[in-house]
This record gives sequence, structure tokens and C-alpha cells, in this order.
Amino acid sequence: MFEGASNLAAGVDRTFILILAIAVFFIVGITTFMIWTLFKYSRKKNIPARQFTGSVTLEIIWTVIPLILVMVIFFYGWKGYAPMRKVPADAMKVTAIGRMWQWSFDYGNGKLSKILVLPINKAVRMDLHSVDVNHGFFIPAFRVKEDVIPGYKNYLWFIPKYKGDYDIFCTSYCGLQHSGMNTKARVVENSVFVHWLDSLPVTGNIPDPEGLVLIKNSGCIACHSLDGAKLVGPSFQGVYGKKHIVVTDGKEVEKVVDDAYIATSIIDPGKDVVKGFNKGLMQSYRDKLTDAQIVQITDYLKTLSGK
Amino acid sequence: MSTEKHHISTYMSHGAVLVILLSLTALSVGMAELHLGAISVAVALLVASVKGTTVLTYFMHLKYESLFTKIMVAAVFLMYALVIIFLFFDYLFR
Amino acid sequence: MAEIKNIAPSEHHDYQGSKMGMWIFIFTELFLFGGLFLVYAVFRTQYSADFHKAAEETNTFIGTLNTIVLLISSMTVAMSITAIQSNNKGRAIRLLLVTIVLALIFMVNKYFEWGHKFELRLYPGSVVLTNLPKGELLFFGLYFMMTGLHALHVLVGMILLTVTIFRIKSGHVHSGNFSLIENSGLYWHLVDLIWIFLFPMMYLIT
Amino acid sequence: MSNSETHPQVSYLEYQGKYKGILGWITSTDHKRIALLYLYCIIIFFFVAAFLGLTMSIEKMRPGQDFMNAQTYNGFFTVHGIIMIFMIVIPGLAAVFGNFALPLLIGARDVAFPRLNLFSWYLYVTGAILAVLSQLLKGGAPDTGWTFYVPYSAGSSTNVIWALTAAFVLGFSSILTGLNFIVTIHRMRAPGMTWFKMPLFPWALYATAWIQVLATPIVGITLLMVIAERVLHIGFFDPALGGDPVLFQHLFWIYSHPAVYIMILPAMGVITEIFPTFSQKPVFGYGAIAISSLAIAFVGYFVWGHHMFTSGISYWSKWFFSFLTFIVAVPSAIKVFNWISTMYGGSIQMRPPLLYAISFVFLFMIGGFTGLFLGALATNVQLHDTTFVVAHFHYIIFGGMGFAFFAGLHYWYPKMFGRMYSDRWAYIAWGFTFVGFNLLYFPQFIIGIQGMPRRYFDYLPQFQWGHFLSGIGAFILVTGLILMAWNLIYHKKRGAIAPANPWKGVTLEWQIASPPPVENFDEIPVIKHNPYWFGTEEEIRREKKS
Ligand code: HEA
Ligand code: HEA
Ligand code: HEC
Ligand code: CUA
Ligand SMILES: [Cu+2]
Repeated sequence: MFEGASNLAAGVDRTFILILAIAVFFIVGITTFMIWTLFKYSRKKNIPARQFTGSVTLEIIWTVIPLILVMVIFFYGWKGYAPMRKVPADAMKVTAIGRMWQWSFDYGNGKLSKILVLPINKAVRMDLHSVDVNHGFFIPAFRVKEDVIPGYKNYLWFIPKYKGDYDIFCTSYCGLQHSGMNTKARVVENSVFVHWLDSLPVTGNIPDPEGLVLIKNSGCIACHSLDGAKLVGPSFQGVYGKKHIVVTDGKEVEKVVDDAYIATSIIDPGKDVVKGFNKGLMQSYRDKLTDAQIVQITDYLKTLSGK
Repeated sequence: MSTEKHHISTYMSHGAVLVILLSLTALSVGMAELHLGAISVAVALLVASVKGTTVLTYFMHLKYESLFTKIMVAAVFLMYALVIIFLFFDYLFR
Repeated sequence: MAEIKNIAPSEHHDYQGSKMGMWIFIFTELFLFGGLFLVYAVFRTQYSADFHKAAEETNTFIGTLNTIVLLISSMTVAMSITAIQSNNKGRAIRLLLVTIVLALIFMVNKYFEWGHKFELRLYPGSVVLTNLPKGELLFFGLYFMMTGLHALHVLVGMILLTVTIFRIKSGHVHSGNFSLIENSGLYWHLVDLIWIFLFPMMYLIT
Repeated sequence: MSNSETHPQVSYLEYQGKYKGILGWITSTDHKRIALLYLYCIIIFFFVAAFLGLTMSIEKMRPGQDFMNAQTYNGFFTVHGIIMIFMIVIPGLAAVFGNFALPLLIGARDVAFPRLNLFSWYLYVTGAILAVLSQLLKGGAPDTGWTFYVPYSAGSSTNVIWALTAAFVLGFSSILTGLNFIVTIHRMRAPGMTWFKMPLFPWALYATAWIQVLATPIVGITLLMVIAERVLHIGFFDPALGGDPVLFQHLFWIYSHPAVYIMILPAMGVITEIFPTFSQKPVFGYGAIAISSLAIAFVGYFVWGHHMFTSGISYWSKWFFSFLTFIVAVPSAIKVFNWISTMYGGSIQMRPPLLYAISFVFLFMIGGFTGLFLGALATNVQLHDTTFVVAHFHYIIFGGMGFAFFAGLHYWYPKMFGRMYSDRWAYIAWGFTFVGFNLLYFPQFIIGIQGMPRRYFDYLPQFQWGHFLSGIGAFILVTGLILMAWNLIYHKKRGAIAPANPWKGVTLEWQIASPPPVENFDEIPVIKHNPYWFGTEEEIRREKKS
């Protein structure tokens, strides 16, 4: 908390100190009061208890004072937060892409990087984009955090104030390697940044391969994951070239997934049913996919097995 | 138990309520056929609310229940309305 | 609150209490469907055009028919309570039987309606459905979930009413003790009440 | 349970109904027996879930993998969360002490629907078994976190459906308990007990019951929707099927925020019973405490959005939910001030229940004030989904509700079992528990502020010191809890016979034998005074000169 490295830190830290002060005051005060009464009014002293039942004045006092205090806290919390939503028009734009379990940063024009490099004292607007599930983009030193939700256009912005390396975490639980999904933000001089960006190779922004487009449009991913997760059907990850047991005409046989096998699976899914999955869920795509398209799908599946 | 008084509705009154409900149904189906756009949504929901209230008051006997039951039902619908409103605080101001 | 008596709770039957319990149960049911209504409301504002298109797909005629059937059945239940209160057991039972028959008609209609959707391959997870525009997909998801859950309640209501008939026959329910019939009546009206809202949401809104 | 031949003196523990032994217990509709059934289940499940928590803490004492892998860890915190929340703290105080003490406190012979009450317990057990099975079955423990956020939970290949079903069934058990209590409080108060002569624990239960009834169905249907999403591929929340993931968060928290008040309100109620008894004076500001319970329940229903400040909800709804969050803090403040004023001017006897009650107030304040950090928009951005949140809710749930549970257990133990435990061992156990607890969770505040995210199996080295202290704290805490359990279990059969009224309490449950007879009261008492009427000081000025 204690090295606020962006323009937004002051507003957060001020709120923090304010609440901390109020909290310590009340916690210490009330605890002391309780312990004091324990001794002062101990039964050992044999003083009969007094039988009063309340006091309207006191009741009002301790309704109104906390009410005022919480309103003050609310106000500061809001004040510290409001600037976080007001992105200056000249902010540099970077898209953070979250996928299980990796960040990548898109600087436009197909320039993708695994770490976030930023020029010092310049406003950046980060657009947050998720490929699969919810992630959370968090840079503690900058006091910024926003969830990365598929289908949502969330964003955040800040101005880095000091040079150095800062941790970036994924805060929204996203599965197995959630805790491994971290990287660095590096704040550098503007000139260094420009140089770095120039030398960054163009890798991203390549459109989806046709096979993937077909898989998405034909609704395959409703049942087949691309990342190894088991849905209704077996995952496409590593499926090509895999050797596995299928049930054909009620008998278990071992088959290797090759071009022909995939074609049969799509045209006549009931023929070879992968063990552990149910027959009849996948419908035939006979009239919906042409042979050429099936080849494209097969080619794409090969890439998922690194072939 | 038998000391408590129960309101006994007549068969006729039930029949009358049914007639009202059926005509309201006819009304809302008719309105929908007219394709009035945005208004038809409002009308359909309004008619549904009137029908719902009728069922609550007469068929479900709310009219003859204790004041507390009435308040309870009203409060529950109010709570639900508040939930919708607060949810739409998000969706309408995105 | 007037009479609290010194007898064991098991021997004492608290008429107001059990009715209050039933009302509270009805509230939970309302909120159960309320959750679905919330989802409907949100998607409907976001995809009104798609919802419009998808809603034309639903059969207004069957919907209207079922509305009428349920309204009538609501009335017959209400009447059967009147019958019990005026000590007319035979009539009460007949009215309840009519209610159950109406409920059956409702279910048969529902069967044909869903069956038709399935013929069009418009069932959850079907290829046709998954390839529809987002809003229509959501509409049909809600359609199946809401009408399905409602149909489940119709079934439960039918069972409850059947039990009531047997209790009337065996003489447990009579003009001096009609909690059971009143409470199953309340439940049945709830089923109707929910349908009153489902009907315009699924069949009418254009 | 016919009372025709029961002698009024037979205690509910010894009473022989139609069946003997364990069958006599699990078919009994006696609210006191059902309370104990809940108690035993809750202790067993608490042990299971706490064991999962303990292993998580130990695993994290060093960065990297020590003795469990990431998948196991993810399964552990999910099942830990599900069991703790849905099976322990939500039914916890309401079902155990509510069932045991509510009819006694309002002068009734049982709850309004005794058979429904037993049925709730069966639902609870069914749900519990499902939850435990989800950990053990073939697909692997669910790994979504107790919040089941979609899309992850729509895709995860583990036993998510089992866990969802378990939570659904447990929810219905909770609804039925709530329904039962509302009707009981309305219909079965002893003659003369007007609303404002009712003790404050029933008031708290009343407020709780309404939340149970009105909030739980929403999560029920939401979980059903996720199940439908997984099984039938109906899109509601998963963007791949056209749905909206943030809508799920809304629906989930519409229930799960009020649920935290389901946990804390009965705890506050128990504490409110304890302070007057040990101070021998009426509770301070009866009306304010009663009404603030209702206020917390009502306003608390509408603050769910504070869990979603970083999810991309609209600016004005953040503003609004933050505002309401601060409003709920005020009734909590009122209660705290009223409790400490109850002690002021009393004749205070230090006994274990009071010690636990005081620790409750202390820990609850820490938990509550850290809630304010989370409720303020600016600080929430920094703290959301960090171990600060973990520390906040462990302080308020374990420190608050847990300690209130221990307080209530020590308070009503003599009434439940008719025996006394050892005070000395109770103090020693308290010492370990209190110290261990703070050592376990306080460091998590600090590393949370520094940016340590939650649900992390592994972490960067700069956070190690905090995790290490936590691990040590966990061991001390466990020692304390085992001592406490031993003290209570050992003395259940061997402790000194408890008098009917060991603490000189004035509420109705202390006016009957310990343990209470089957039918509670030989004759239903007629209520004349307010519930905390200790007499003297000229018999309260000759009854206010009436
Ligand atoms: C019993 C359970 C319980 C209770 C009672 C509370 C009570 C409160 N909680 Fe907490 N909360 C949880 C359980 C609970 N919480 C859980 C389980 C989570 C995490 C869920 C998850 O993500 O897994 C959570 C998360 C959580 C968040 C979301 C964090 C995030 O993920 O970003 C927030 C944000 O506003 C919050 C706020 C509060 C507030 C303001 C209160 C208030 O009600 C507190 C009020 C109390 C006091 C203020 C102290 C006493 C008062 C005084 C001593 C008098 C003086 C007071 C003043 C001057 C103000 N809580
Ligand atoms: C009631 C609520 C409750 C309680 C009591 C606890 C108790 C504990 N919890 Fe917890 N915890 C949660 C609710 C609770 N937890 C929730 C909701 C989450 C969030 C899950 C999520 O992210 O989805 C969580 C998450 C959570 C995490 C974070 C995981 C992460 O984000 O990475 C950790 C990490 O250490 C943890 C640890 C512990 C530990 C060490 C205890 C210890 O205090 C336990 C010590 C106790 C013992 C070991 C038992 C000994 C007992 C006996 C012998 C019998 C007792 C007998 C009697 C009472 C009579 N818990
Ligand atoms: C309704 C769910 C569903 C949809 C939609 C679906 N599948 Fe399948 N698929 C399955 C199931 C279940 C199996 C396993 C049983 C079997 O082999 O028939 C399977 C098996 C397969 C296999 C064999 C995998 C292996 O490991 O041997 C391939 C290849 C395949 N599907 C391709 C596709 C393609 C391409 C599409 C889209 C054009 C698609 N599937 C759409 C459910 C589905
Ligand atoms: Cu990505 Cu957590
Ligand atoms: Cu909350």
C-alpha cells in the first residue's frame, strides 16, 4: 500500500487513513470501556446493579454521530474513486487480454507483448478483454483494479509516476493456474518506451484461422472446449493424433484420431463413441458442413495438437 | 376454531370474478394483436397486474384476511419491486 | 393472538398459523419465479428486437387457451372452498375433480406445445437454437426454464388437490377444519398467479 | 409425541417416545432434540471444513507446492467455503440456538410446525451429504469458489453440479426453518407477551427469518439456472451461450449479501441475551436493539452490489450501493453501544459466556470496520479480491459469529445437558483460541493491503511472512478449539449437576428445570414484565407506580 506509484494513489490512501483513524479510535475506545466496566462494576464489590433501561438522548447521539462519520467516509471514498472513471482524452490506449492463465498486452497494429511497458507520466487507458472466463486486472502499486469479463468492455486508466517494475496480478478466480497468472508492469522514460515499441515484433491481430471460425459458428464449442476442459464432449485440445478407446457397435476398440476419424465423427457421430461420453448427444453435421469445411476444421484441430 | 368467523364467498361472486378475469385476458390478447409497440408492453403488464391483484383479493381471499396479512403481501411485493429498481440502476445507466 | 391455551402443540391445530405458514411459503415461491423474471427483464431490455421476433414463434392460441383453462380451474377451487364451508362435501369433491381435469388439459396442451418446439428442433442445446441470434437464444432458454418450472408446479398442485380430495372423503376436512383445502387452494391460485404474468411475457409481448 | 402419560418432570434427554435410542432422536419432533441434532451435525462438518482450512494455511506457509497441488487447493477452498457458509454459519445459530431457545424464550411448548422442523433437518442432512460427496466423487472436488461465478462454473469439469444441488437443498432447509420461526413468533407467544415484551433473541430470529424466506429463493433459482446451463445448454449467464456473467453476480449477491446478515443477526441476538444476565440489569435501549435488527435486515437486503464494484456495473449503481452499505453500518453501531452500556452500572460476574461475548464485540468491531474499508469505493478498488477480504470475513464470521456461537454454547450448555463444564478449562481454551485467531488472520489484512490476491495457491516471496504467521496462528487456534471441544464433551456426562438457573437469568428458559422437561412448561407462564426485569431498586419504583 505504501508506495503509491500513480496519480490515483493519493485519493485511495487518503480514504484509507481516514477510515483507519476512525476505526482505531472506536475499537480502542470501546474495548477500553468494556474492560474498565468489568473491573469497576465487578460483582465482587457487592454493589447492586442499577436498573435503568435506556436513554433517548444517548440513543440519538450514537445514531447521529456514526451516521455523520459514515457519510464522511462515503464521501471521501467516492471522491477518491470518481477520477478513476474519468479518462483523459489524450490517454494512450493499450488492450489487456486475459486468457487462462496469461496476460498479453495489445499496443495496436498487431504489436503484442507479455509484459506491460509504459512511458512515465503519461496517461494510459487499459481496455480489458477476456478470451474465456472472468479475470481481474490488478496493479497494487497503482491502486487500480477492474475485472476482465468476457463480453464486457471494462476499462481503467492511470498515470504512472515513478520508474520501476510493478507486479500485475489476476484477482478474479479463473481456474487451475489462477495464482500463476501474473506479470510485470515496467515504467520507463518516454524515449525508452518509443524505442521498445518500435522493436516489438508484429505478432498479434492475426485473424482466427478458418477452422476456428467454423468451430465457433457451428456451435461446436458449446460441447467441446479448446483448453482441455471436459464439457459435454471431449476437449479439442490435443485430440488430433490421440490414441483412445472408442465404442464401435458395442465393442471397445482402440483408435487413433486422424483425418478420416474426425470426418466420421462429424458426419456420423454415433458410429465411434468415445469411452466415457454419451452417444446421441452430438448430432450429425452431414448437410451443414461441406467436405472442404471439414478439412479446414481438421487442419485447425491439428494445430491444437501442435501438428 | 369454530368460534372464529370466516367469510364465505358465494358461488356467484366467484363466477363474477372469473368473468372479469376472462375479459381482461381478452383485452390483453386483443391489444397484442394491434401491435402497438412499446405501449403494448406496458398495457400487457398493467393488465396482468390487475388480473393478479384480482386473483389475490378474491380467489385468495385477501380481502377478508387480517390487516397483518394484507400488509405482509404488500410489503413482499414492495421488496420485489425495489430489487428490480436497484438492479436496473445498473443496467439502465451503463 | 387472543387464545393461547395450555395444551400440547400437537393436539392444538392453529388455523390462522397454518394459513400464515402457507402465505409465507407462497412468498418464497414468488421470489423463486421472481429470480427468473429479473433475468427476463434484463435480457428483454437489452434484446427487445430479438425477443419480439422469438415471441412470435410461441403459439398465442395455446397460450390463451391455457390461460383460460387455468383461470377457470382457479375459480372451481375457490368454489370448492365455499362448498366445504357450507358443508357440501359432494360438491366440493366434484369441483376439485373438475380442477384436476382442467389441470390435465393444461398439461396436455403444454405437451403439444413443447412437442411442436422439439419438432422444429428448438430444444435446449439443439443446433438450430444455438445458431439463433443471441437474444432469441436467451428467449427460448427462459421460455423452457419458466414454463418448465411452472409445469412442475402444476404437477405438485395436482398432487396436493388429489390428497385433499381423499382427506375430504375420509372426513378429515370439513366445515369445522378446512385448513388443508384452503391451503392447497392458495397454492393452486399461486400457480395461476404466476401464469398470469408468464402469459404476456412469453406469448403476447410484441 | 403424545403427552398423555409423560410425567412433567421427565427431561427431554431421557424421555422415551415410540422409539428408543438413536431412532428416538431422528424421529423426534421435539424442538430441543432437533436443536441438538443440528448441533452435532454442525460440529462434525465444522471439523471437516476447518481441517480443509488448516491444510490450506499450512500449504501456504511456504511459496510453491508443498504437499498439495493447485487443483487440490482450489477444491479445498471451494468446499471449505461451501461447507462453512451453507452448512455451518447460515443454519448455525438460528437452527441450533433458535430451535433450542426460541420456544423456551417465548413460553411455548414447541415451534409452530414441529414436523416441518424435523423435515428441515432431513433436508439439511441431504444437502450436507451431497456437499461432502461433491468432494469425494470421481469428477474431482468443485473448484469454482463458493461464489460459483459463471463462466468458469459453467465450464469446469469438476463436480460443480453436486455442489450446486447441495447448496440448493440446503437453501430450502433454511427457508423452512425461517418460515417456521416467523409463524412461531407470531402465533405462540405466551399470554401477555406483547411484541415489546419479547426477549431480543427472538427479535433477531424474526428479522433473520424474513431474510431467509425472501432472499434464499433467489439464489435457489440462480443455482438451478446454472445447473440448466450446464446440463441442458440453456444460456443465461455464459457468454458463449449468449448470457451475461455479471447478471449472475447480481443474482448471487442478492441472496448472499443478505445471507451474511442471516449469519450475524442471531449471533447479535445471543450476545444481547448474555450481557444483561451477567450484568444483572436490563438491556440498555431495548427498543433500539429490536428495531435495529429489523433495520439491518431490511437495508441489508439492498446492498448486494458492494461485492461487484470492480465488475463493470454502472457508475451510479456503485455510488448507490456504496451509500447503502454505509447506512447498514449504523444499526450495527447502535447495537454495539447498547451492549456496552448494558454492562455500565451492572453487577458483573465474569464467567466464560461473558468472556466470549466480550471477545465477540472486539472481533466484530474489527471485522465491521474493515467492512467499511471495503464499502468505500476508493479503497475497495485496492482491496477487492485480496486477502484483506478474506481477513474481513473471517474476523466477522469466525470472530463474530463463531465466538457468539461459543458464547451461546457456554451460556445454554447447562440448560441443554443439565451439567456444568469446567470454567478453568473454558478460560484456557479461550486464551488459545483468541490468540491463535488473531495471529491467523491479522497478517492477512496487511498482506492484503499490499496486494496479495485471494484464492492464490502460490504467491510471490514478499508475502511469505504473512502466510507464515497465519500458519502458526492456525495451529494455536486448533489447539484452543480442541481444548474447548474436549471440555464440553467430557463434562457432558461427568460435569457437576447444573442448577436450573446457574447464571441468575430472568428470561423464561431459566425458570424451568435443567434440562427442560419434554413439554417445557408445566403451565404456560403469563407475562407481566419486560423480559429483562431483575426487580428491586424498590421493585422498579413499585412498578412505575402502576
Ligand atoms: C457475518 C458476515 C458478515 C457481516 C456481518 C459483514 C458485514 C459487513 N461487510 Fe462484509 N463480507 C462477508 C461477511 C460479512 N460482512 C463475506 C463472507 C464477504 C466476502 C464474500 C466473498 O467474496 O467470498 C464480505 C465482503 C464484503 C465486501 C466486498 C469486498 C469485496 O470483495 O470487494 C464489502 C464491501 O463493501 C463488505 C462490507 C461490509 C460492511 C460495511 C459490513 C457492516 O455490516 C459492518 C458493520 C459493523 C461495524 C461498522 C462495526 C461496529 C460498529 C461500531 C463499533 C460503532 C462505530 C461505528 C462507526 C463510527 C461507523 N463485506
Ligand atoms: C464460518 C466460516 C469460516 C470459518 C470458521 C473458517 C475457518 C478457517 N478458514 Fe476459511 N473461509 C471461509 C469461511 C470460513 N473459514 C470462506 C467462506 C472462504 C472463501 C472461500 C472462497 O474463496 O470461495 C474461506 C477461505 C479461506 C482461505 C482462503 C483461501 C484463498 O483465498 O486462497 C483460507 C486460507 O488460509 C482459510 C483458512 C481458514 C482456517 C485456517 C480456518 C480455521 O480458523 C479453522 C480452525 C479450526 C479447526 C482446525 C477445527 C478444530 C475444531 C474442533 C476440533 C471441533 C470444534 C468443536 C466445537 C466447536 C465444540 N479460509
Ligand atoms: C450437443 C453437443 C455437441 C456438439 C454441438 C458437437 N459435438 Fe462433437 N461430440 C459430442 C460428444 C458427446 C462426443 C463424444 C461421443 C461421440 O464420439 O459421439 C463428440 C465427439 C466429437 C469428436 C470425436 C472426438 C474424439 O476425441 O474422438 C469430434 C472430432 C467432434 N465431436 C467434432 C465436432 C465438431 C466439428 C462439431 C461442430 C461442427 C461438434 N463436434 C459439435 C458432442 C457435441
Ligand atoms: Cu485469471 Cu485469475
Ligand atoms: Cu456483502
